[in-house]
Amino acid sequence: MNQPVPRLKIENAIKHFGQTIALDGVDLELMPGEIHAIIGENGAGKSTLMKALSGAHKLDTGKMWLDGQSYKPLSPHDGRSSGVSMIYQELSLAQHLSVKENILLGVEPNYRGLINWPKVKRQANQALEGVGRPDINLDLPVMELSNAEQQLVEIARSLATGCKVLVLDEPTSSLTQSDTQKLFSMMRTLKKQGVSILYISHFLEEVKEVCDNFTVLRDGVSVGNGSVAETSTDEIVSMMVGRDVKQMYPKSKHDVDEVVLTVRSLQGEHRKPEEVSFELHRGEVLGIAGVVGAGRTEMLRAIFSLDEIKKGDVKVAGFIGHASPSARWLHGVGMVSEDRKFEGLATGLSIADNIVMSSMKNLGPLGFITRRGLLKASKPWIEKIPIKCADAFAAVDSLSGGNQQKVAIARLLHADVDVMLLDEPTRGIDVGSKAAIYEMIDQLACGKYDGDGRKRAVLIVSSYLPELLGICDRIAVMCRGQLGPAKPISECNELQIMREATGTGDKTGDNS
Amino acid sequence: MSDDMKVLELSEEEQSVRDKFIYMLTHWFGPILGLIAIWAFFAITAGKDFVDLSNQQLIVLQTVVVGTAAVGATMIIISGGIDLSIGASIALTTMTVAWLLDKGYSPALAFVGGIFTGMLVGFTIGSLVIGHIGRVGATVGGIMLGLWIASTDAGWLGGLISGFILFGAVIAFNEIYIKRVPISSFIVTLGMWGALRGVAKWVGNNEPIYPENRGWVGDLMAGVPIGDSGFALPAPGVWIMIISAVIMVLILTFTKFGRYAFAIGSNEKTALLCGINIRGTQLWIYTLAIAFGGLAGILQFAFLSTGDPTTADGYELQVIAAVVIGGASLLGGEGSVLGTIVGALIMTVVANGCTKLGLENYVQQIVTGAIIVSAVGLEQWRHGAKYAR
Amino acid sequence: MSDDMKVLELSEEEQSVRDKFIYMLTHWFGPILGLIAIWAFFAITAGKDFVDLSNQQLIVLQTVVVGTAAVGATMIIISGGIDLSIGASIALTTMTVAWLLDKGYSPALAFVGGIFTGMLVGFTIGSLVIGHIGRVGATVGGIMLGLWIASTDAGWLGGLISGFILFGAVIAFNEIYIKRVPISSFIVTLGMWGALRGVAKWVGNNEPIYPENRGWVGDLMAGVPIGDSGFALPAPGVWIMIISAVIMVLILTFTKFGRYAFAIGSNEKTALLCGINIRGTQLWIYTLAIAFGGLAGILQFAFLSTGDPTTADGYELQVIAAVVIGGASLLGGEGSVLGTIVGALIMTVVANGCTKLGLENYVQQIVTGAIIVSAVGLEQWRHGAKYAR
Amino acid sequence: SDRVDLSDDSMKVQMKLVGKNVVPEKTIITDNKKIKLAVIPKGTTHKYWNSVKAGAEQACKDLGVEMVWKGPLKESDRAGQIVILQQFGTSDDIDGIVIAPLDENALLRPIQHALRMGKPVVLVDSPLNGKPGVDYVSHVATDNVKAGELGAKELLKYMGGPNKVVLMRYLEGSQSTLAREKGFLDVMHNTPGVDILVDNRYGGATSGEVKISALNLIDKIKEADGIYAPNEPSSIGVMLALEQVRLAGKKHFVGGDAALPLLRGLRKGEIDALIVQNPYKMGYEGVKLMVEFLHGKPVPAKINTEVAVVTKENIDSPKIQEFFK
Ligand SMILES: Nc1ncnc2c1ncn2[C@@H]1O[C@H](COP(=O)(O)OP(=O)(O)OP(=O)(O)O)[C@@H](O)[C@H]1O
Ligand SMILES: Nc1ncnc2c1ncn2[C@@H]1O[C@H](COP(=O)(O)OP(=O)(O)OP(=O)(O)O)[C@@H](O)[C@H]1O
Ligand SMILES: O[C@@H]1[C@@H](O)[C@H](O)OC[C@H]1O
Ligand SMILES: [Mg+2]
Ligand SMILES: [Mg+2]
Repeated sequence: MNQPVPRLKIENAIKHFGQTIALDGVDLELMPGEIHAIIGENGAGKSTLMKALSGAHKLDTGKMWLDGQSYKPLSPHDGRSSGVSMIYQELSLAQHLSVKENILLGVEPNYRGLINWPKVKRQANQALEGVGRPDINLDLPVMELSNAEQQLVEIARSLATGCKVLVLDEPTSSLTQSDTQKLFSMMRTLKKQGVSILYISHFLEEVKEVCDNFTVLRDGVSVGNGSVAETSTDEIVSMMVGRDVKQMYPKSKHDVDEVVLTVRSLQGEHRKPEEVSFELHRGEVLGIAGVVGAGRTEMLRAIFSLDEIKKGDVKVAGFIGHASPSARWLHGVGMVSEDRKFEGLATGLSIADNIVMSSMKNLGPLGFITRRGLLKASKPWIEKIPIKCADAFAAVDSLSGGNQQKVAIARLLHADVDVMLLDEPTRGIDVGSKAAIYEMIDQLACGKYDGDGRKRAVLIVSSYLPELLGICDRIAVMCRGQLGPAKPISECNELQIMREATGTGDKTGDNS
Repeated sequence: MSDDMKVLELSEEEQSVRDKFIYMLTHWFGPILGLIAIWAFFAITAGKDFVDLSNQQLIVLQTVVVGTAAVGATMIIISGGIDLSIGASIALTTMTVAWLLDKGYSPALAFVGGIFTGMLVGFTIGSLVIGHIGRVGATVGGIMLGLWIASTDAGWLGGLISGFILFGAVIAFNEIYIKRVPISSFIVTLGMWGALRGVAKWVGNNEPIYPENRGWVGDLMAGVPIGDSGFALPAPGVWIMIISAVIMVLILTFTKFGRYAFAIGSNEKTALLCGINIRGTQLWIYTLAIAFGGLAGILQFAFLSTGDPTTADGYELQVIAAVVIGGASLLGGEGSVLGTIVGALIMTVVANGCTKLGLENYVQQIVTGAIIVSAVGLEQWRHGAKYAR
Repeated sequence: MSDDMKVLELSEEEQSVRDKFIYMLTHWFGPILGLIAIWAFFAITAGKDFVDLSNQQLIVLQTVVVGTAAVGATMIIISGGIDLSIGASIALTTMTVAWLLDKGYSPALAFVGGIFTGMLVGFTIGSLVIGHIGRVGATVGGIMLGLWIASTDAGWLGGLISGFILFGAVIAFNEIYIKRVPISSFIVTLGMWGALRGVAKWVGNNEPIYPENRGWVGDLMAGVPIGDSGFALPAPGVWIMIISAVIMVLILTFTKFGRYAFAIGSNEKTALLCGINIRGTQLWIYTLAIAFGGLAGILQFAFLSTGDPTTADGYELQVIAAVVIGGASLLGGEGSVLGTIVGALIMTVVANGCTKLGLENYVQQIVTGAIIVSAVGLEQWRHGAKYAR
Repeated sequence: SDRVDLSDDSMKVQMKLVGKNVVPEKTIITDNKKIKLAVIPKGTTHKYWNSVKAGAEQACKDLGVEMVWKGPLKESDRAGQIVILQQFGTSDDIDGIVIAPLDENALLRPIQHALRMGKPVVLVDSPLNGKPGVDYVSHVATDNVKAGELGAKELLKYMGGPNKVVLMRYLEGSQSTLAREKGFLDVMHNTPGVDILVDNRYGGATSGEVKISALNLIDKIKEADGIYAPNEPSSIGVMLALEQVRLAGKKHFVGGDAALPLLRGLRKGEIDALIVQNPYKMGYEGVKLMVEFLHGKPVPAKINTEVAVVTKENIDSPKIQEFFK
């Protein structure tokens, strides 16, 4: 028979990290010009598999073939030169270097070591055109770009070097919708050129839109694969989770009580946010929608006193005036950051340490902190959320991306705050866990989460509209630093929110 | 112990043996193994002269000053900072202690004065690190102007008043115009490295101070003989170092403050997000840590019977070396007090052993350098490339 | 459907103001402004004596050694490393240059020997940083054993053979059993800090070397008088510093090697990922940078007419201070050669001005410390808390 | 020829040769008020240099001239001393320089250069590898070899004959103390029966460093009967080490210089004798010679300031007290 040679073949890939089994026999086949989705819960082994493919990890056992040739990358560089290019889940750019240098790092056109700058510029520009963003300034140091732009620069880099297999590990988790679309059209172009693409995402909608086939990983094993077109979303989900997720967005009845957070004419240090006002009640979930760069993160940071306030005030319960993050926690306010790598987690410390960091009360006798106290405080969250880990004292950086995010959420619950500020809380979290987290938020708001019946107030910023529409009581839209009125969920729909967010809709009156 | 909560990036084999005992071992097994190996080497080559009980006492005694200072420095390094001026702090402390004794104050007061000097230096460094440059400027400027005016006809009252006016003016200006500007501890203590020696010389008017009556402060580094037996108990200074280490272990392991030091060293932004008052904590870290430096200065004074502005030159790097050989990372977030003490002992053993072997100074310098590099190299080798760069 | 909601972004307005000129200004405007302010201060207080042309020449001359070394150190710091042993490297170089001249070799050979010394030190440090500890151990051990055997009855041949055998054995052992273990440059050069001085003393058998005939190498730090006019052209050493700076600017700006230094300092992982041979690049960074240290050592020799194993004590921190005052970040990824030279000048101006004012050493030490802290503090203030750690 | 006074003329002629006609015209100054001298010690860390400073200041007062005082921090910092010398060398209002060179070779060129810039130089304390009247004006110092010999003889006296001795050296490269160490060793080598246990250990620049060095040598010190140290820090360090191991007073010990703790040790019987110099006089004479030279008067090429042996017995005699100023 004359079967076509697969571009990539992986057979029985096994990888252990000490006791943790990350991969337990994965098989995969990828044809030239195929876009193949890898899906699975957090910690299923997706990133590990991709890292093994790119050369960043070495497989314990298992074989790989590239175009029929045995393939054993020794380093990411090795992988790259064999034609396997990877965009990692966590950004990896040289922050001080300019955009053009980052794009061509390692492959600069040069004459005997002397860099040909004009040519660098031309090639970098081409690569940016490839991702549909030639407007990004080539001379700017990368640290001045937004997250989304940095992500695009990274993608441009793998285009510039050329590849046979492109691996994208959750590339869209911080991309805007239009950038996502540009990315998709780029992927389709590459596909036409015969490049094979492995695509990891927790957004099944995206998978449906752009992928041909999929493989589902669960606990390090490939538990299913097939053609995207022939499989329904629900089927995929139940393959992932091992059961049916009946209700993605649970919604009990929320009765609102008194106002706990009042924001009046809040203006940030730099332009954003601009004259923002709103109120948040005990027992409600208020969503903030908006495009990336609208200033939602800045608003939360200002409320939480992480950034300076230029004008206006924030009133929490009875307190108005200058505050600090530590004071905010004392006021009963807690926050989850959108940037887990640089801000969210103390990498290097343990899971337990990270969870208790928000409140170190009652961790041992006489205010001292003991190992037992730490375990007692962190264990419940690890089990409840749940966080997939070896044990509570494992390093937080040994967790998968989604599980790291869950640690950040556990910290908020541990501190038992009244007002929760959540900035993209489900970024990188799998479908099943998302449902669990939505349920938790719902219970918190209506006072059924723990015994005391205390209702919490939740302010959630998200770029994923379905989740806002699914769990919020009211939604306000932010555009260019300005916040529109918070409308009851019954009056909201996707189209109208999109319009407001992009500033193309009608500007309605002031705030709630 | 201080590291109970610290976590390693587990290499693949290590994870399975994650049991507490082994865990502690992996943390300072390395340095201790190194110490034993080096000790054994000299015991074999230098013989009886080296293994003598009295020589062991000497080795411990000579570790005391660097060891006590390094106990404090461990906390600074864990929190992600560094102190390049600890040698100068020690010298300054010997001067204030000597000055107080020379003026006839009691040994107890001199002792307290020494620790206070360390705390003041620490407070200054801490203030600069967290960006209170204006506050420090106001204080120093006020004191300077006050002293100067006081030395003229205007007298003490004039000095006091004018000092306060300048202080107030600078503070006010500062509050109005200046934002807080944190400065890296490397830079702050690089500046302090010279400046504190300047201050030390100034205290003694460019001369060492030799106080006549030193009381018990002068005896802190002398062994306590048991009757006429010829044997002596370790000097009080040795106990001071041990107690310092124990206190620091307790602080780092069991208190919020100690855990905050780790958190800040591991990721300052996260610490801030989690409501840790990082600036306040840092201020206390430096104040407390360099209080141990003050203690080391008192011991150095006892060792010298002299207030010497030039003493302890180069101790800054010895102290850092001890902490790092002991397993700490200069990037912050990890370190062990016991490792630090072992690290300090390693360096003394090398110096002592080389002398016993009759090697020249320069050989000793080369060997010590090689040991610092190899100790850390070995440690790294065991851990994988964890601390690399 | 739902992903319609993933959204658009706003265009960045600030981007348009990113004009290269402004960018450069913000980069070393600060240090230059500082230099001018400090110069003006002394010009006003110390008067004619300070502003004299001959004094300006002196200031530049006295900047040359630290300045040249700092040009090299700039690259190391940009790449995220640090060199605590540059003072010792300079001392060692004065010794080898003096030794060569003393043995009657030509000035040209001594000059080359000096640079070679720097390169050798740099190569050793680089090897250790990138984890070739075994290679270095083999070389050093082999040379030592060889020299030792050679000094016995076995003679040179025996020495050579046994040296090679040890070398080979260690290398072989190394390749088989030892993984490459990178060590942080802080630790490596902390070890070298003492070890290189040991080597320097060893070269001179514990004594300085005073070569009789120094030839043109001895004149590198002397002004070149123009006839009998009393005026003199700047010493060749000044030109050497300037040329060094220009070369370094060119390397850092226009070559792959230079850009890789930035990339490694900015994000080592990314550099690795992009296929930059980081280990190889680092090896060359240290080798090249400390070759400039060798050059500085030659100039220091010319300044002293002496090979002095104890010279340049504390220069390591002066060099780092110059680089940092000049706008570099100790975290790597940024730095400017011109800023560095300005930083070095600032420190000389302070020392010179204080002397002209007749201030005591200790005042000068305090002032220099304050300037280092304020310079960096101001820089930070202008930049926002960008470099804050 | 060292002690030969040079006549006014020969001095000028020699200076002329070196200074390319720059020196003489400028050096003759008639108005004392205008004269300003720079005085540069080897270091600023010991009591010793403050005595030199006191002497120099007194001379300035007596003669009605001005001075500035500045030195490097440590006595091993050759480059630091040259830098200071150069800074004064370019100062218009400095007329002459009094310096204690911390290295006899390294400072030669800078001193010659200062002369070319019109600043004549008088040496104190330590020698320069040049010629008086050519490279420098004159030299005021202790006869250090003699001082070392004296130390050896005193030690032999107290030990009651040849025995085992330990020499604790001061610093690599310090000429004054090297000469003393040489003088000491000469005598010991020439005394049959003497066993020199240690002669190659440099203690270090500060008393703390010396104490550690001495403690590390403690076995040798225990074995020895007598110990010699050439100057202030080395003597203090050895004394501290002896106190530490409770050997103070049990070993014969001859030290150098008159710092406070050494005098106390002497009274307590921990030190047998101190060979002291007269730093105050060095400072005084150095300035005086410089001023005389600037006035065009003939000056001697070398002045040897005296040394004294201080013991418990004579410590309070007025003659000896003169040395402690
Ligand atoms: N360096 C490491 N050390 C120890 N365990 C690790 C390490 N890296 C990954 N793991 C573990 O391997 C498992 C698989 O992780 P991986 O990152 O591949 O998950 P993932 O499928 O990418 O999840 P996510 O969707 O959250 O990104 C997890 O249990 C994780 O904790
Ligand atoms: N630390 C920073 N440095 C520089 N620019 C920043 C920083 N943080 C945010 N910005 C910029 O400010 C703008 C507002 O960003 P912000 O993160 O508040 O938007 P957002 O609405 O929260 O969007 P996202 O969905 O990305 O969180 C963006 O253009 C971003 O690039
Ligand atoms: O030369 C000096 C010497 O005379 C004194 O005794 O001690 C310090 C020395 O440098
Ligand atoms: Mg992942
Ligand atoms: Mg955001």
